[in-house]
Amino acid sequence: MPDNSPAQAETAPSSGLPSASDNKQQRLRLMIRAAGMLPVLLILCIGFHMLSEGRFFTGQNLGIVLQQAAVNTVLAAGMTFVILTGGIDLSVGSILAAAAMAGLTLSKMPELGALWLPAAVLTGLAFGVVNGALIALLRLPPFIVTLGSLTAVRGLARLMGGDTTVFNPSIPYAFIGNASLTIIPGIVSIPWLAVIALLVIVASWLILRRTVLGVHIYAVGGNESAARLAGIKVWAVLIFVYGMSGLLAGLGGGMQAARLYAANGLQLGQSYELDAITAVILGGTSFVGGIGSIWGTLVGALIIAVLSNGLILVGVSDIWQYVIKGLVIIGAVALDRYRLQGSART
Amino acid sequence: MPDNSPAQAETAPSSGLPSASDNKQQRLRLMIRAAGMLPVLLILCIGFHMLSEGRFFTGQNLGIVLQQAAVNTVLAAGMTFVILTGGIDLSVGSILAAAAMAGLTLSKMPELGALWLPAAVLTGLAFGVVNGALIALLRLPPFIVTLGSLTAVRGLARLMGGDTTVFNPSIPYAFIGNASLTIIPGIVSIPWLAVIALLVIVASWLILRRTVLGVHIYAVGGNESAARLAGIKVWAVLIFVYGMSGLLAGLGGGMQAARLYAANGLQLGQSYELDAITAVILGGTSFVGGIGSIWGTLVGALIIAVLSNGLILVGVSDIWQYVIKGLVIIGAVALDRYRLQGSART
Amino acid sequence: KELKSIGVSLGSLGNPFFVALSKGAEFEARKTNPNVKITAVGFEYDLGKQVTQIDNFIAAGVDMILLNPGDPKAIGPAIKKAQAAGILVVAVDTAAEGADATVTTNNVQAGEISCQYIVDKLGGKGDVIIQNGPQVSAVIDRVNGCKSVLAKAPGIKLLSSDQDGKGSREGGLTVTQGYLTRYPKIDAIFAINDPQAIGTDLAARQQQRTGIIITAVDGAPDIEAALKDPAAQQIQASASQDPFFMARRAVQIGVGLLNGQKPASTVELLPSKLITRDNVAQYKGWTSERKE
Amino acid sequence: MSGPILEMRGVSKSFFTIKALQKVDLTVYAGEVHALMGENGAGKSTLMKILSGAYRPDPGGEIRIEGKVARIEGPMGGRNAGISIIYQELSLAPNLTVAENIYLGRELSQTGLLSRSAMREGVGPILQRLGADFSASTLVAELSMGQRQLVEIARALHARSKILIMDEPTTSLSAGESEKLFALIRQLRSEGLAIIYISHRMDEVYALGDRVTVLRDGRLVGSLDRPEIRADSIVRMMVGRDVSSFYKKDHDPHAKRDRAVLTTVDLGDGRRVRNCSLTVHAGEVVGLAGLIGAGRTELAHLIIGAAPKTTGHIELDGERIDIDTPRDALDAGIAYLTEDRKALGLFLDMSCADNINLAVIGRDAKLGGILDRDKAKTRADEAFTALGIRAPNPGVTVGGLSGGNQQKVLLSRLLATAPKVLILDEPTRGVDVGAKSEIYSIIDNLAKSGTAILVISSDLPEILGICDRVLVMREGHLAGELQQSATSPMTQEDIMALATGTEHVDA
Ligand SMILES: Nc1ncnc2c1ncn2[C@@H]1O[C@H](COP(=O)(O)OP(=O)(O)OP(=O)(O)O)[C@@H](O)[C@H]1O
Ligand SMILES: Nc1ncnc2c1ncn2[C@@H]1O[C@H](COP(=O)(O)OP(=O)(O)OP(=O)(O)O)[C@@H](O)[C@H]1O
Ligand SMILES: [Mg+2]
Ligand SMILES: [Mg+2]
Repeated sequence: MPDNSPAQAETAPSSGLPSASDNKQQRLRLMIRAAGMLPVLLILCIGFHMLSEGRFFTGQNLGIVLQQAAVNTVLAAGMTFVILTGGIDLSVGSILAAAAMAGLTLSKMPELGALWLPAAVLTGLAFGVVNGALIALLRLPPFIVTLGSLTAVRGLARLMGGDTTVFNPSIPYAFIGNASLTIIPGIVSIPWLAVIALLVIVASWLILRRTVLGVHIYAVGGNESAARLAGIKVWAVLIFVYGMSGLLAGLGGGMQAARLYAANGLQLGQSYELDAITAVILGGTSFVGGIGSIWGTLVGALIIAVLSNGLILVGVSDIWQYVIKGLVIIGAVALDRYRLQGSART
Repeated sequence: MPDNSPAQAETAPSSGLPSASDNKQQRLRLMIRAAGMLPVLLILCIGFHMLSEGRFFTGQNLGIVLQQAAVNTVLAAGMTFVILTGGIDLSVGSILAAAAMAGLTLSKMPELGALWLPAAVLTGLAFGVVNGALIALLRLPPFIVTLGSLTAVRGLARLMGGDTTVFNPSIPYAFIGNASLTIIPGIVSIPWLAVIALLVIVASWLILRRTVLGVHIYAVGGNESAARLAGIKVWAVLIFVYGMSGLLAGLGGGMQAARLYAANGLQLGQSYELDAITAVILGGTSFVGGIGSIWGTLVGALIIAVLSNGLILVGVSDIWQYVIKGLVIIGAVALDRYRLQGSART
Repeated sequence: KELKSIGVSLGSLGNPFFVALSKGAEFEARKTNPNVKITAVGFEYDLGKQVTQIDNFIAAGVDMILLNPGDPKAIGPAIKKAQAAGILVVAVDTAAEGADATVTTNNVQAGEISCQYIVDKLGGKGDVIIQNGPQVSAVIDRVNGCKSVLAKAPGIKLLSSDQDGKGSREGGLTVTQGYLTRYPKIDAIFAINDPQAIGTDLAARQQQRTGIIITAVDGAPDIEAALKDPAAQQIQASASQDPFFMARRAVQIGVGLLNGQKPASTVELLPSKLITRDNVAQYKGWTSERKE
Repeated sequence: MSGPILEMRGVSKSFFTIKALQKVDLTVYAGEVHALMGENGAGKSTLMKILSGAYRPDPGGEIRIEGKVARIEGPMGGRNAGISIIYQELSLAPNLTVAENIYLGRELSQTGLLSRSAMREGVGPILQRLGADFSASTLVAELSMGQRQLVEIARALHARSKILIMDEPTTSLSAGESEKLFALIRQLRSEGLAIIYISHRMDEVYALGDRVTVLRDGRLVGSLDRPEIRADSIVRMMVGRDVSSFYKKDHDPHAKRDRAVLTTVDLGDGRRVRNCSLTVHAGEVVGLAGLIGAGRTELAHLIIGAAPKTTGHIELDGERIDIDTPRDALDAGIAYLTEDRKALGLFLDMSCADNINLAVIGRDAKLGGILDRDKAKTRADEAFTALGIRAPNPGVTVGGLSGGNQQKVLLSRLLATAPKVLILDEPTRGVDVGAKSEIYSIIDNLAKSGTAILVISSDLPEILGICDRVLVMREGHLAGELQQSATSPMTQEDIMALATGTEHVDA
């Protein structure tokens, strides 16, 4: 898809200011770009706080927002890897469901119960690697492959539980789903789900920005044939990113399982992929690949969670929640575009 | 998304065949490309015929398949326009629901009832033009804009009906939804829905292949900046394609309303966009834009309908239908890729 | 104690059944306190989303949560959390483990009477299809009720029960088109809800198949119309539910609990009545103005 | 002399049905610059891509490096064999920095973590040697075409290999940068590197080449040693016939010009172009020279409305006109040939006919929008004959044509609009000698018929050869003007002096 850049008839990004004198301005621009949607997030938070008569910025509510953002953040982190290479992964919701089913089923076996979390993560990884192999080795379009597995894996998830809800009220490590990590006793505590999500973001950042693999991911997204000519194993990079997306979807499945003590092959994770993609794109990652940052994704995921939470706090009806959410998403990117254009002109 | 071309490490587009002697072979290759998924469609039909003990190729069942394919074909035709420009329209399902709601609501008014179908189509057009304007004039990414309207228009569709099912058992022109056009009395008849879908395909083909606008659509998809420099009003082309997609979604809404005598703002059209996109991509249209044909889309839509119908005929359970559908979609593109490669090698 | 605010989480608003439920809840809640704040949301059959909504209700500080649970057991932990925050939880339409009270239609009985009608009409002999739907407990109960009745009639052959009509007209229409091609002889179809039944009828009429008895569960407005429609002769019965009343009962019980009145039983099953073409004229549907 | 460092024997390569190379031999010695010549599509790049590992050759041939048989598998194989290459099509990732691109595929890392600073420092010297005016941490997306080419060169040099392949490295460089590159090449040669050099610019081959190998239609024609390198012999080997009178100037360069067609007054964009006032008369060919990044392309974009102007205005035939979009420019009769035909000009997946007709189909259409297919076919056929486009028929996709033929297709699109003013940006970039001389004669004929032509070019011999008058741009403004006169002809030195601003020259 064309990334409608703000520049007019110019083709190449019109950003260029190579001469040294302009260097400062360039850095400023980069910072604004990185800050991305942060202003939108802040506006939303403050707006909801005022409209909800001060209920938004309470320790308890912030904890809830973080917890709600957690699973989507983890999925969106995986999606960031994929979209950075110019691909897409529509199957994360189904993989999440299958992984949760696998994990819960295992958790009910007396001897192996404790291994349920690794089992869920590995289930996700396996599906992700299959996606990646089809895309990288058979060179099939990512949209179709992951659309196919969106459907097929959903079927497998239902099969695993015999099409019913699997329930385990005494699942090991349940604390990660519902307990919090106390930082200052009685005052500050962070839900374990949020801690996991944050760790995933930091790990993703390390991979993307501090390792050779990260540069290769950006290179494949920026110019696949150039990457190939530079001797990068493009197929390995692709398998890695889809594997990563699957693995994180598996982790997300584990997180949901721990939070709900239950999973349902049909119902769990329906259309989660849209939320994950929205978070990534709101975070400023470009659909054509090669441009974007994991921090932006975090902000995008928080925007979505704040929106869901805030609208209920304010007491907006279900129907209007749809309308407002849709408009806010469009408004946020429009604002972003406008802001960038403005800064580019100064 | 990268269109993983079959060429391996080669960078240049592998299309080139300048010398005269190779011309015949090139034409053959083009024909194979155009025939596209037809072989897959045939294999599926024959397979289902045999597995269902001869129930597939009966006049009645073929009528059912055509009827079931009709709405998706119409949506996919609109989607073809959009994807040819390198864009995407995720909002067609919601627009379809909103248009059906608008049409049905109007159909219950005594004086205006007969105008319900134009009303539905115009509702769709209006939403499509708004999408197009946001994308073309504000230069926002199509994925986000139409994702936003997927949500927002869904909300509006629910608002229209006061959040319940609107039904009208005596809707005017109900025949287009359930009756058939008799060609040879008692032997051959085609459902009106299928007739409409076919007319849409033919009209789309005319626009794409026989008008200036059609050339401009391919040009914008092939190279947007070159199109702009060549004096094409890119914004107008974009508004047209999204408007067209909206209009056809509106028509689809009218078709569903006539078929079901009812519409529900929330449930109608859920995830239709995925089926429409799948049909387009199965039909060989490239995600990067500029390459593809409307006939391919027709074949793609038929494959999806045959699959749904055939699996029920054969008595495959709901769960396994998911698994098989997913695998067939992936298998079909893999086969296509393999076939093209094979032909290119000979 | 006064009811100041109430959160409602239902399968999917937009479905007339749940709209009637939320209207009933609103009606009763306003009766106790005209200034009550009501937030109704749909969880789209996603358990995770429902848990999220419950969390949000806790944060919003509601007094009572009216809940149509995504899963009777799995929602238990979330209910406990709400109760720990001092919130009363009442389940409607589907029972929920640990809820302070539950009000539901007796779905097993609804399935029974709807299929008993088929058995009676067929004289205990014929080929019957159960058109299944999304696997939620209400649907599972209806199908179980139906199956138990069919099993008691040895002359009845169950052709199929494994296709999902998706709970919608469209799904029912598509699935039935397949059935009609696959089975040359069908005597009756039990659809798990009304929209599917209407879709079934549309498919049969399209293919000019007659002599199929179609029954369902719900008593929704569109089945009311169909039962009065001479063109839709094959739709013959629907086991009715009364969502408006169900929600009112739920709120009543909840308000009672707030003030320390324990109900006789934590689960209140509302019996379902069969509406047929003969008695539909007397039926008071979901959307009729309710004041009592 | 020691044995050759590289020997290729009987190397063939076919793409599906096209035989791009048939049993080609090539022998290269250490310490020489070996020029590889041939028309567009002769197979030069294909041969080099086999050497670098980007393509796998057909079975049968043999490659020896330093006498040993080498199997080059994939780009890594090429690199390990001591070969580095500057590809003809730029192969950089625009979203990465200069340093990351130079180190792409062989990044420096410490305990698994990337050493960005070490990489930045590592490329400093090489950028300095090339005289680059950008830093190692600049994003490639922000560089101009010429600057990107410098990055490619830096990458190849940085790999420190035994064999260095340069496939048309100077297409986006102007005289100054090219000179720096040549000096570097000579130095590398003296250090014992083998350099394979591909270019369509004859003067470069004379200046650098120790030996020349010529390919035609995928076959080896022969090799020449230094003393035998002469223009006529090389061209005859390449083209298979004599190409006489390379630069054609049949129109009268000294005619009195009094009908101004295009005039710009104080044109500027507030960023890269300032106060540009110029005039082009009917029947005149005006050159626009300058260093890379001088703002020539940017100025052309302002004239045709592809970029927004902040100051100045445009006059056509003496009347002030508003041009805000390329469409306005075309309607007014101003046509522009872009310097980047693949990215900004052609629709590679569309047929030649569609490409040629694209700008005028609206004008030709029936009933307000129905394609006039007969007219389109006629127009495409005419263009094929008029410009001598070599392709099987107008129905084939443009992507498969050679560079020169692609350029002619693009030119045909502009000519179809019957423009009053033609702005040509690097009209012969990457085009072989044969096609070049044909394009020159097209320009000449257009001038004769009264079209006002502005030619932007970094190829100074070309500018001097075909233009009547030369404007020179420096850092966004017009630095001066040179007039061709019978008594004192313009020289490359005059242009360079104005372009660099080193020396004052009376214009
Ligand atoms: N990837 C490819 N697929 C198909 N054909 C190709 C491919 N690459 C090159 N060719 C064909 O091979 C022939 C040789 O092309 P090549 O690029 O080697 O020519 P060249 O001598 O480098 O020309 P130029 O001077 O224009 O760069 C041409 O006919 C070209 O169309
Ligand atoms: N697409 C682009 N993106 C960013 N900067 C650009 C782009 N094109 C040109 N520039 C910058 O604008 C300035 C003028 O470039 P322009 O291309 O107009 O010069 P030119 O004289 O035509 O040079 P060239 O020979 O490179 O075409 C340069 O400093 C260059 O870095
Ligand atoms: Mg070449
Ligand atoms: Mg230029």
